Amino acid sequence: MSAQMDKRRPYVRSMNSWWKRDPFFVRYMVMEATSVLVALYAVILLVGLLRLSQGEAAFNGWLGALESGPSILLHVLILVVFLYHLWSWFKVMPKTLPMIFVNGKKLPADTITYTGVLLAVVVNLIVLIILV
Amino acid sequence: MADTTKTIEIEVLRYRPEQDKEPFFQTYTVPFEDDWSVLQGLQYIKDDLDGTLSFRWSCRMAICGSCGMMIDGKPRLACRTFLRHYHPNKLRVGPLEHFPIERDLVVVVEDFIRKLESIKPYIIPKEPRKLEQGEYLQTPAQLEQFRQFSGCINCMLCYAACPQYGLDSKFTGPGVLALMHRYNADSRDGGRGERMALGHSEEGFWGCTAVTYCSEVCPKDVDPANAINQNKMGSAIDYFLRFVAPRGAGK
Amino acid sequence: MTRSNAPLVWSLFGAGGVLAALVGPALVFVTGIAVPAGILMSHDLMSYQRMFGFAQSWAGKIIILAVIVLFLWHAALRIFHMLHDFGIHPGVASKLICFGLPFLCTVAAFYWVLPI
Amino acid sequence: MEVFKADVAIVGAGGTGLRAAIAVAEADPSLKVALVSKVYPMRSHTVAAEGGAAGVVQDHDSLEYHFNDTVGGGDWLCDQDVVEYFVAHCTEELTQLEHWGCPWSRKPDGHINVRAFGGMKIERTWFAADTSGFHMLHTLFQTSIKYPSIKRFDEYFCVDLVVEDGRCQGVVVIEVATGRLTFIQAKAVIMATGGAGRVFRENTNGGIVTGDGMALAYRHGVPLRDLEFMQYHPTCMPGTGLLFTEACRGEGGFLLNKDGYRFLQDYGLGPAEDKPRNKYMELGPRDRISQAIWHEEKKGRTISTPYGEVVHLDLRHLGERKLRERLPLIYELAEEYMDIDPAHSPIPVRPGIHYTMGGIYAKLNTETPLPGLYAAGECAGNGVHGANRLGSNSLVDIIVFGKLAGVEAAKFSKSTQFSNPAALETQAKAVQERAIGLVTKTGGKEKHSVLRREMGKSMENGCGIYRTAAEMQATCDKLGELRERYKNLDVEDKSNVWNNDWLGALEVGYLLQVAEVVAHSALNRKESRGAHQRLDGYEQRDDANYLKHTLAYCTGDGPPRIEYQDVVITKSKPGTRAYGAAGDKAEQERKKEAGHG
Ligand SMILES: Cc1cc2nc3c(=O)[nH]c(=O)nc-3n(C[C@H](O)[C@H](O)[C@H](O)COP(=O)(O)OP(=O)(O)OC[C@H]3O[C@@H](n4cnc5c(N)ncnc54)[C@H](O)[C@@H]3O)c2cc1C
Ligand code: SF4
Ligand code: F3S
Ligand code: FES
Repeated sequence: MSAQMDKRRPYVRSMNSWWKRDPFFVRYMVMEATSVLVALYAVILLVGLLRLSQGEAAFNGWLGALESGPSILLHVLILVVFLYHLWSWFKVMPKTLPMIFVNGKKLPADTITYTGVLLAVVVNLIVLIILV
Repeated sequence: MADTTKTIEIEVLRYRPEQDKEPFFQTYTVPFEDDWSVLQGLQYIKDDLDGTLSFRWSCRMAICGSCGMMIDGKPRLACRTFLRHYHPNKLRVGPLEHFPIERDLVVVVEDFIRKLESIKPYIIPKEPRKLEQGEYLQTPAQLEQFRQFSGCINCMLCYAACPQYGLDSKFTGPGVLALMHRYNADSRDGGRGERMALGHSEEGFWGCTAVTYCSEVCPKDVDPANAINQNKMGSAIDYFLRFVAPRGAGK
Repeated sequence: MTRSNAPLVWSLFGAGGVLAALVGPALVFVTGIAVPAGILMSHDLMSYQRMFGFAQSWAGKIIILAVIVLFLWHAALRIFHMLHDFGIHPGVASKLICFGLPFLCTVAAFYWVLPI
Repeated sequence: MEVFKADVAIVGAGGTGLRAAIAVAEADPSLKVALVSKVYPMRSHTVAAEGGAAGVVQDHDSLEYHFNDTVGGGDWLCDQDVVEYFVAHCTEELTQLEHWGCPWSRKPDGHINVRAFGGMKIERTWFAADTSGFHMLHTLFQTSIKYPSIKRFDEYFCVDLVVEDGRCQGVVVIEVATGRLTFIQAKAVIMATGGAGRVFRENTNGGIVTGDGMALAYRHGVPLRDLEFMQYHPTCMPGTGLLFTEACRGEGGFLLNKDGYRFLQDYGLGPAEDKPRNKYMELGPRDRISQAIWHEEKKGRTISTPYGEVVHLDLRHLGERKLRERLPLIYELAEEYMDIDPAHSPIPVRPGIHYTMGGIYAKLNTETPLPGLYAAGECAGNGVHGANRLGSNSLVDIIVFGKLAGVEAAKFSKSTQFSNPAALETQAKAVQERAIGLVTKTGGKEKHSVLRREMGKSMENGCGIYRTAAEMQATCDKLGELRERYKNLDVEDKSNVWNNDWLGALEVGYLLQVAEVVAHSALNRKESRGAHQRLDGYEQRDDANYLKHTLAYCTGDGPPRIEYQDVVITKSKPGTRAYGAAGDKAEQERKKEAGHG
């Protein structure tokens, strides 16, 4: 009977470009991809730090580079990415917190997301105000 | 029965291991009523057009978990998805993603079952209790801590949704990890320590990258993404606490 | 089951993610757009003197390190996952790139900021 | 052919089979259990049960009340010794499930909560929202994983029993994934294959509820008992037959006719009050309510839809919040399947076949007349439900008698030896050839889907809520014809891997046999009792002639031979079965009488 066993021939599908299959995955990948610009921004700051430690001339060179058109454009892009990060971070937040019960009812995911977003907006504004 | 005037084209992924080298789409034209589910469409095909089409089903009411399949690319229960939502377009039906295809719309689920068995999905009593002592007391609030996670019908839609499972099937996956959390979170249970070795591993919570599509497709609002990700913080704390207090919490 | 070491990077990832959401947009706006372009804010805000003074204080050092290091590690884990998602499975090479580089940058950041 | 040796083989892994398997494992861990199911255990139809399971817990309730409700509800066709055992063990078994983790709904103080159910005098139905069966099944399945002695055969389809030396010694099964047959040699076999609701067209049952175990036992000479009693559930979704649980009414739902009138008050179930009252109105028993709907239809007071006449199940006054909390599945069914928001519109419903009261003849201790064969759960006719089962009695039936079957089969298997496999294997091989022959045979003309449809329709015509001799006879004739046509079957799919065209054909074979027993048992019972109601001069219960169980025996290739057997009466003399105010009166009179006597 083992001959019959061989008739079972499970077919395994490929995972190639799986992330194109569903808009949900595309959104997920975009969220993951924000990291590239986050990393870039961190590196820009790191270079700034290096320049700072090397003295005024070096630092001013770095500042100068920041003032260039392409740099400003790049930072606009980075800003957009950070804003998307902000949104997507709190969108996922309800999944990462233990369930919260208020008066015996589970706190809805949206409430958590919007509270988070609101908090982030406020903190960002405070940072801005302090800096100005 | 009402007059049947509408028809819809259903493209079904066929694969018969004894004769087909690889899967292909076959199109059937199905007359339908407005309240027909995709499952009813498939049953029509099986009964009236092509008896060789294989798929799993039983309850027809979204509770037995048999009829999960990809419907226009989304993991769904065929018995709870309605043809009218696709008409007048055609509709594509395929077996659940990320599982090997056994035949037609039937996938091999042994891996899922093995995983389910591996997490000790039963009460390991905190305090043993005799039947004569009656039930354990459990307040509605304590019940709420795990009730949602106990609603899993093992339909595996979340597995078809989770790319991490698709990329590496060693990952225990959303549904089963939610079940693990269900027992850990039950006030009657004291078995968390025994289950967490898996939880702390790469095959456990850490195999998840928080894609969260699993929760999106779950037909029973189990929210497996939450069951997994709310455990990451605890698992991380435990990771570091180990060094401070080697016989620390939860093992 | 072997215990995953993921919590090491994951903790930094999480902290970085929170920080990036809470202060990231404001920082990017100030350091990359407003100050350089002179919109709403003056160039002075990021003058060498101010920045140097800032980096001299302990609070300043901590803030600088937190932002750079945590942002980096936040990104590192995601990039690591992305490689995996594109079918490059976690191996020595991808770990070296994803975690080795941020580690070097972290060391460098400390090395540069502490003497200031 | 592959042979697997087990001390106990269990066919069916629904609530019954799983509970039995655990019982064997707990009785003696050295006993090897083979647990066979044609679907993964958690797909078994126990999963669909919504409302709950009965067990006496409240102080003002008693076993005697539960006994009286069950026996009266069964129109005195229950074997009272069986019912006594049953009610005495319900609560203990439900508590056992609680200990195993079943998420029963709770009261604020942490104790089990209970709800009202039709035909029950006191609230005693344990529930887990409206997915009680789902939670019971998953709890049992997951708990069974703890026991290494239980070897599961998931997606193995049982094609026959092997009987030798006058005792049942195993089963032959098909592995669905490969089409390969295996002989499971066993010292004892438990049938736990569930009901046969699929002999009818419009029903609440899953596609797998095809009476397989009943037909298999029947073929081997075990009589099927009381199969004419097929329960109609009054509140089903038109068309699909999907169930709206009785708990809808337990929570306070109303049944309205087309004039918005609570018509049950016209059928001896009144008076109508706003609050649900046990055994009154909507909380009357299923047979009575289904019959009332039938009468309303005849009076032209129902609502016409493309799927036939309906009445309204009105839950609006319960409010969305309560509905979402207590009846979430019902809410979802109405919204998704019918596009109706039950908090704002009434739900159209009509009666559909729901439960098989009869089944494989088994005694109190679950043994059948065939030594080594046990039967429990919905496939068994052990006399606990009589002529009409009360809602929430079945989910306890399956665990109380599932456990008992496990204990008894374990005992039996220890008292006996494996016999020489050679003789058994010859038999098993013959079974294999027959099963495979069904596929390989060519030249047939009949499609099993066609036979199934004709059967379902004919059963509805002849064996519906009300029956007449002429219609039943027509159905018997039709079923005889289908039996002949089945011989000329053509199975389209000839492959081995996951060939459920083949399994479907086998199932239709089982269905046809069971249907024939239902129809002939019905035709022969010349009275009206419980779910068996006649309109042709036998409208009354006839205790003189028919306070008896029907036993249907297989006669080979022909209709069954019908015999009768006395009902076991211990303490409840057959009385008038009345509900509503009339029921209270009848009970008072009975008490008075008992006081005098
Ligand atoms: C919609 C619905 C709602 C209900 N609600 C309630 C309720 O609220 N309260 C209540 O008390 N009762 C209720 N019932 C009734 C109750 O659920 C059933 O009577 C009970 O679950 C039957 O359990 P079982 O274990 O006997 O059979 P099932 O759960 O049907 O299991 C049968 C098993 O046998 C296996 N099997 C069958 N044939 C074969 C074969 N040939 N080979 C291998 N395996 C086979 C199947 O795979 C399955 O595992 C409800 C029923 C339905 C349909
Ligand atoms: S978690 Fe949801 S999607 Fe996953 S198996 Fe369970 S019910 Fe299905
Ligand atoms: S989709 Fe997969 S990656 Fe995690 S959140 Fe869900 S398990
Ligand atoms: S048939 Fe049971 S879930 Fe669809």
